Amino acid sequence: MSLQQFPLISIVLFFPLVGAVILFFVRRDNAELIKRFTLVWTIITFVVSLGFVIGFQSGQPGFQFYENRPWIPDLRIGYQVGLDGISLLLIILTTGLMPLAVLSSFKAITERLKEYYIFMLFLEVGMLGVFVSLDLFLFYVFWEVTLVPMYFLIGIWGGKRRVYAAVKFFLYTMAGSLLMLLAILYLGIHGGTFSLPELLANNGWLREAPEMLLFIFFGIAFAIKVPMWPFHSWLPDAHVEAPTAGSVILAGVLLKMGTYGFLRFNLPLFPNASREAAPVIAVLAIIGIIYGAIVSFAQTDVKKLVAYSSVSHLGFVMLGIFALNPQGIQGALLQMINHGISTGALFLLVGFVYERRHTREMGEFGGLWKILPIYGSIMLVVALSSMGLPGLNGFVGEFTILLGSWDAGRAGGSLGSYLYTAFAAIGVILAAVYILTMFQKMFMGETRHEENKRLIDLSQRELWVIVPLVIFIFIIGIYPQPFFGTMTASINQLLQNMASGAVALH
Amino acid sequence: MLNLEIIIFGALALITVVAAVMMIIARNAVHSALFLVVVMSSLAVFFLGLWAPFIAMVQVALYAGAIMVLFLFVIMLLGAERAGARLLLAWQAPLAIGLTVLVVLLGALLLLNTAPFEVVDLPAAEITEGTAEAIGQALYSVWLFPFEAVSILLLVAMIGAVVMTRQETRQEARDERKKKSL
Amino acid sequence: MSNTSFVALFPLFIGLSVVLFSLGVIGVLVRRNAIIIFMSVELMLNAANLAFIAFARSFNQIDGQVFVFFVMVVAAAEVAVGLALIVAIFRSKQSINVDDINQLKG
Amino acid sequence: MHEVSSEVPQVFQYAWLIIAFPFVGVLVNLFGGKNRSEKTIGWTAVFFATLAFAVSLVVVITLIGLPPEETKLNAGFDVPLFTFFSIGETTVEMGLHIDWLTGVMLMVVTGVGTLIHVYAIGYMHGDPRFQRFFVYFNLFLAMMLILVLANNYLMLFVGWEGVGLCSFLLIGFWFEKDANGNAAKKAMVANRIGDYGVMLAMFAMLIGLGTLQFAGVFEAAEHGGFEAWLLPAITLLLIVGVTGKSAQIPLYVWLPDAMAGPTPVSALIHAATMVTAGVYLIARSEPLFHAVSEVQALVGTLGAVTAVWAGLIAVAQFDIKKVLAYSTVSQLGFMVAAVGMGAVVAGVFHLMTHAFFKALLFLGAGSVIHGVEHGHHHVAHAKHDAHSGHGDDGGHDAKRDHPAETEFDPQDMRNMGGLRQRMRTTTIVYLIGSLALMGIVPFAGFWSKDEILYFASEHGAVILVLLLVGAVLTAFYMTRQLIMVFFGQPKTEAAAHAQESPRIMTVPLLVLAFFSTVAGFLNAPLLGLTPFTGWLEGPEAHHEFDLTRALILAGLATGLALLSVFIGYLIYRPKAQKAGVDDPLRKLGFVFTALNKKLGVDEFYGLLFVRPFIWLCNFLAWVIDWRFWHDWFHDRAIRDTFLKITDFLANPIDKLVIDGAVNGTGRLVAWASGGLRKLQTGFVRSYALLMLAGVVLVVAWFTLIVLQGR
Repeated sequence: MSLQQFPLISIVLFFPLVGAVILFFVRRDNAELIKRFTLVWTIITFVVSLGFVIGFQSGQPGFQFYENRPWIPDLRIGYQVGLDGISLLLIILTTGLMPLAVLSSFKAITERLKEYYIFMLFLEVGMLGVFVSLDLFLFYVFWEVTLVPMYFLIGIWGGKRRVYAAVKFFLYTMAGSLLMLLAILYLGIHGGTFSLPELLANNGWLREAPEMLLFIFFGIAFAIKVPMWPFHSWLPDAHVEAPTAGSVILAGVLLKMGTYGFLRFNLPLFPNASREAAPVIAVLAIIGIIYGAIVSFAQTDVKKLVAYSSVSHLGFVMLGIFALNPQGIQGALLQMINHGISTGALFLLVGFVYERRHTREMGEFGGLWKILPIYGSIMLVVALSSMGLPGLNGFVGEFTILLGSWDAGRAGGSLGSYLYTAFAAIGVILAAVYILTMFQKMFMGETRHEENKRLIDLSQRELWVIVPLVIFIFIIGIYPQPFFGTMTASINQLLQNMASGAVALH
Repeated sequence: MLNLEIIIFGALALITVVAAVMMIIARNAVHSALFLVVVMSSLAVFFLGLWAPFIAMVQVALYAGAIMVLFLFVIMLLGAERAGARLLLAWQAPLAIGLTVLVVLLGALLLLNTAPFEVVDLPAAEITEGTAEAIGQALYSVWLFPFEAVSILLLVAMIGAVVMTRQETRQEARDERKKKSL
Repeated sequence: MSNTSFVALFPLFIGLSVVLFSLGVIGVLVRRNAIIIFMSVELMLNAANLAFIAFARSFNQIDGQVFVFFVMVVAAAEVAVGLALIVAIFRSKQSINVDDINQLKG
Repeated sequence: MHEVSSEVPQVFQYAWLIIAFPFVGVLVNLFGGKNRSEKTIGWTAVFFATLAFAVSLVVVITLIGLPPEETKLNAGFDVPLFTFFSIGETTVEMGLHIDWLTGVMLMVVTGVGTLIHVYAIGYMHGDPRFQRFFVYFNLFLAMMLILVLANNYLMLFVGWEGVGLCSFLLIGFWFEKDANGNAAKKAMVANRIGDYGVMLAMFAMLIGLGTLQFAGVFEAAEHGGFEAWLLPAITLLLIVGVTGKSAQIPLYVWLPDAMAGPTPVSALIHAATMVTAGVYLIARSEPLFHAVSEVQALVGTLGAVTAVWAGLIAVAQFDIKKVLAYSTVSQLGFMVAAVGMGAVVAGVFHLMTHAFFKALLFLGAGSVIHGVEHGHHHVAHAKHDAHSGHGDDGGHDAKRDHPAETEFDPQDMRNMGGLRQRMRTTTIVYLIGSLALMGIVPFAGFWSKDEILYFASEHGAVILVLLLVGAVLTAFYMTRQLIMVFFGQPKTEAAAHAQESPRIMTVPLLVLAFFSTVAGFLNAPLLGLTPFTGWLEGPEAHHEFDLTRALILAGLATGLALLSVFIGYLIYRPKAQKAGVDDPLRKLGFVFTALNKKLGVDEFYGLLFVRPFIWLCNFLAWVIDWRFWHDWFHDRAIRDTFLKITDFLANPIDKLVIDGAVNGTGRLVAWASGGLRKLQTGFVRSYALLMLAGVVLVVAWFTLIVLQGR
């Protein structure tokens, strides 16, 4: 297949970088040009990235669009990229969210436009790089690259406590990734290569490795990024202070880097440790689910509410991954996409109303549905998707995750997993409680504040931003099988490798 | 004959070194520049004697001509003939000279202790003379890529120089003020 | 001028080159006038050029000369940018004394 | 028994149209309904509902034509649609299942649904969100049809939650009032708690039995070969769902509050269709329940207790719709008890008849409210000619027109009375509906209720007695309501000026009244008519029918009901004529107050669950997460500790420097650090000098090597 040999990944990966360089030479006072250029550029990136979907062979478990070039040959570090069923959807999510995030910033960002859009493009490069890297070192480089633009996005264009939030975000993530760097270096030195496929191909040397320690080192870096309870403290700060587009990208893609890391590195590299740690992580995930939901309920700032709901949703994802069976992992993977879409859309919607009223306190609203019928209806759909209403995307993910978690007990033969599932499913009830409370506080009741009566409904531009997400909410909710289809082969192979790797060690 | 060579060489070398020393110690920057012109011209003569007529010409035209004129021009423009009244780092001069001498001595020691360099004199017909043609041949065949790269470098430097020294236009100043007031 | 004989003086050329280079170094380190520092750098470049040409002659290769050509181009570029920098600095600080330019002080 | 016929009739291939048509209606009205007239919007919605009804009719007619053993409950036909997901060993195939249970439900949902659509055009007249109402209504129809047509639990669940959503939207339809929003939220959350059970039941099925398709599940359940706890667990979890959706104890509390929605909503969703979904679920899962008799007994008792419990509360309500709401809960108790006992036919039959007469009652109540509001409006209009410039548009926003008079409650039965003179049609149909509900011969309710009682008598005395008490209570509170609303003298000006509703509302009432009268004859074993049983159970099904016992029971039930009507008449008749007279039952004192306050269940739940939950939320969010974890642990503990450590490291070193100046040891440090700091001079020349020094070192190194090498 010709598309497979074409260096499509490199093209998509560095395309935004080229855009950033071009943007560098655009006069800073030409705001319209900067905005439109960035938008068009990200759309082109998205369209080109659709080539992955077209050329993807879903029956094949291995890496596709594979490229391997020497980078630092002396250290056996290579520019090795490729994608499989695990990363495909995340890549499309990244390229797809980007134009929406850019479009949503058109009115919100009025200062230092040029830098802002350059950072956005840089961020896209970093995120895509994380998802396509097959070399541990390359992965680490991209992992850190995403930090920098996000730091500036929060720190420059954020809210009142932006510097605090940005520094906290940076330090927190950095602390975790340093541990990961140690583990990567250990793997690179003892495994003789930084290449993930090669490490997996001859993992016999792992026999002597302190597997659990490496698992924890990787795991903490990823857990902070997810964020798993109790590492979630940076999230509300970062989300509340970040500009809307920053929140969208943060929730939509950056958090997924953590869960993706677990799937891509922790499970295949350390199968035994994963198996041993699974109950602990499942407990943490369930605590996260319930805790996130409960804490969300008490929030008065709607953006913070959405941020805490992310903790809850990502708890589901983690639970699914560590169910260690196809249902759980595929559900988790789909839930990553779902969360990207739903929570991204929620942040966008919150951003829209923030641009109008400059407040996010729910007490300041009430009765908005009467004044903003379109906005209210879209918010309703998105909120329902977030609380997992069947027929919308959130349900499919949660259902399959919980199914996997229920199934996990069959192998062990213990009642544990049923209890896990029963507890985790409480999150579904609690989601209804906090989402509906939020909806009621904001949209129902009498319009009490005079300012709210003069609000105008969504503009055409805002509709362009939000409607694509709503469409996907419906598509995934009604017919998810094609999405599962892309990942089946890769996930099955992952689980097979885990099983055989575990057998080999015992 | 050898003596003649030595005499010519010695005389020129003396002029060069003295001019170089004068350049460094001259108080007036204009004088420094003029001494540097002397150094460069005498170097051009050396080049000629080393069978490199094209480089010699370039040396005269580019260095002694263009570059030095540029130096003089800037010196005059800034009125910087006698800059640097304050002497902050007095201790540095002896240290610098000492170190330089040290490195020269060390180098000499190094050279003297390595195998002597055999120089074979060739008949005139076999010497490749650095004519414009020969250099051109080399530049456009083997060295084509560096040549192009260097030309781009030159272009970039030119643009950079223009950008850095450009005065703010009035329009821009007004824009700037408007932005600040916003 | 003789065609061949200068080559016998090859070590002297190298020596001259070393002397000129060292003088350039001393100039850079001792003088405070940025323009003179610049000229010293030019002197160093020229010293290197002399060595190049001498070697080219003794090895009977044209490549050394070509390289000198490149060095000259780079020097020209450097002078252009450097002088522009000096002008710019002078505009803002009214001085070209390098010791006045120490914002990077630790 | 559960084999699926291989030959699916051609017609059933198009059964998906039943679901599709209301969806098209949703889209048409959603995107094309802006700025259209009420008529266009309303009749568009009705049109698509009618199309669904028409297709359903074709399906049912086809069912009649097919051999009964192929179409009975859980035999039927599967029409696969598409694969929802297939992961590992678990696959869920979306598809339609058509048998007689589906057929009956289709008729009820589309038939009653269409009628209520028509009625709503009249009722919702003048509402500013007319378009939205019909969008929701069509959406509800579609979701309900998904629920009844599904061939697997997951698709059923999609419809199950979908109707819950529509219920939420429609209860909160007039969301300006906080109470409505609260009621909507309460309904959704209570339903979600139930759905939690259904979801877990689905996991247990999909993992334990390997599939979610009805046919597969029932077959697997029959064959066994799984852990013993599986079926009890599944059925119990399903019951949790049923208590949520079908408003049984303990989750019934949302249904009375749900009356905050417009009356057509109460009729369609909270009486006729959605709330019966739980009954449908148990009926559908009959093979599962069949296998675990303990759970069956539990469900039967649960239903019977609910029937009495809600009946008691209904006796002491003043709101016309609240009475009907508790009556619905009570009747749902009857149905749940029936299907719980395994009397699927009786339960489903009661479901159907109840759908007719309860929809009729609700719509009748809507008509009454409409009329009273109209009267009130009329009176108020006369009084405040100056400030109310509006014409007589829909009665129900009278409140909004006259904010000063919100204290008037057009739903309070104490404000009515004597309406029979001014609202003749409504009175007649309401009477028919009430008689059907009370179970008086020969109206529909008699036959269905009688059948349930008959099965209960087979099952045990407790349930039978409970259900009989329920029936007596039903007769009593309906008598009370009839007298308070329609008889005696008008108690307020508004009631005196009430006006009959327009034709568009009364015609559906008449149709429903017709069905409430005759539907019972579909299954009247006393008369030897049992086509309904034949449809659902197939020809070979045949119960031993004890005619004597049936007759005794029928006589007993009817007699008790009539007695209770008579008592009600005695109590209420004399007092109902004058205005301002309180309920005579208030003499019961504490008991009446307790019943009137709904036995304090809401307050109890509030104290037990809601308040602790809110306290927990606030505690976790603000104390634990924010003050402790965010502020104290991260900002104080970690950051400040870090700062302190650096401080600790810095200060002693400083002191060392000072001390060293004294004892000489520090001088070295001072010199070194000073020297090092001096290196960072910012002077370019110094840096260059350092570079040169480096060069010297390198050259010296080389020299050293060369000299050594020699």
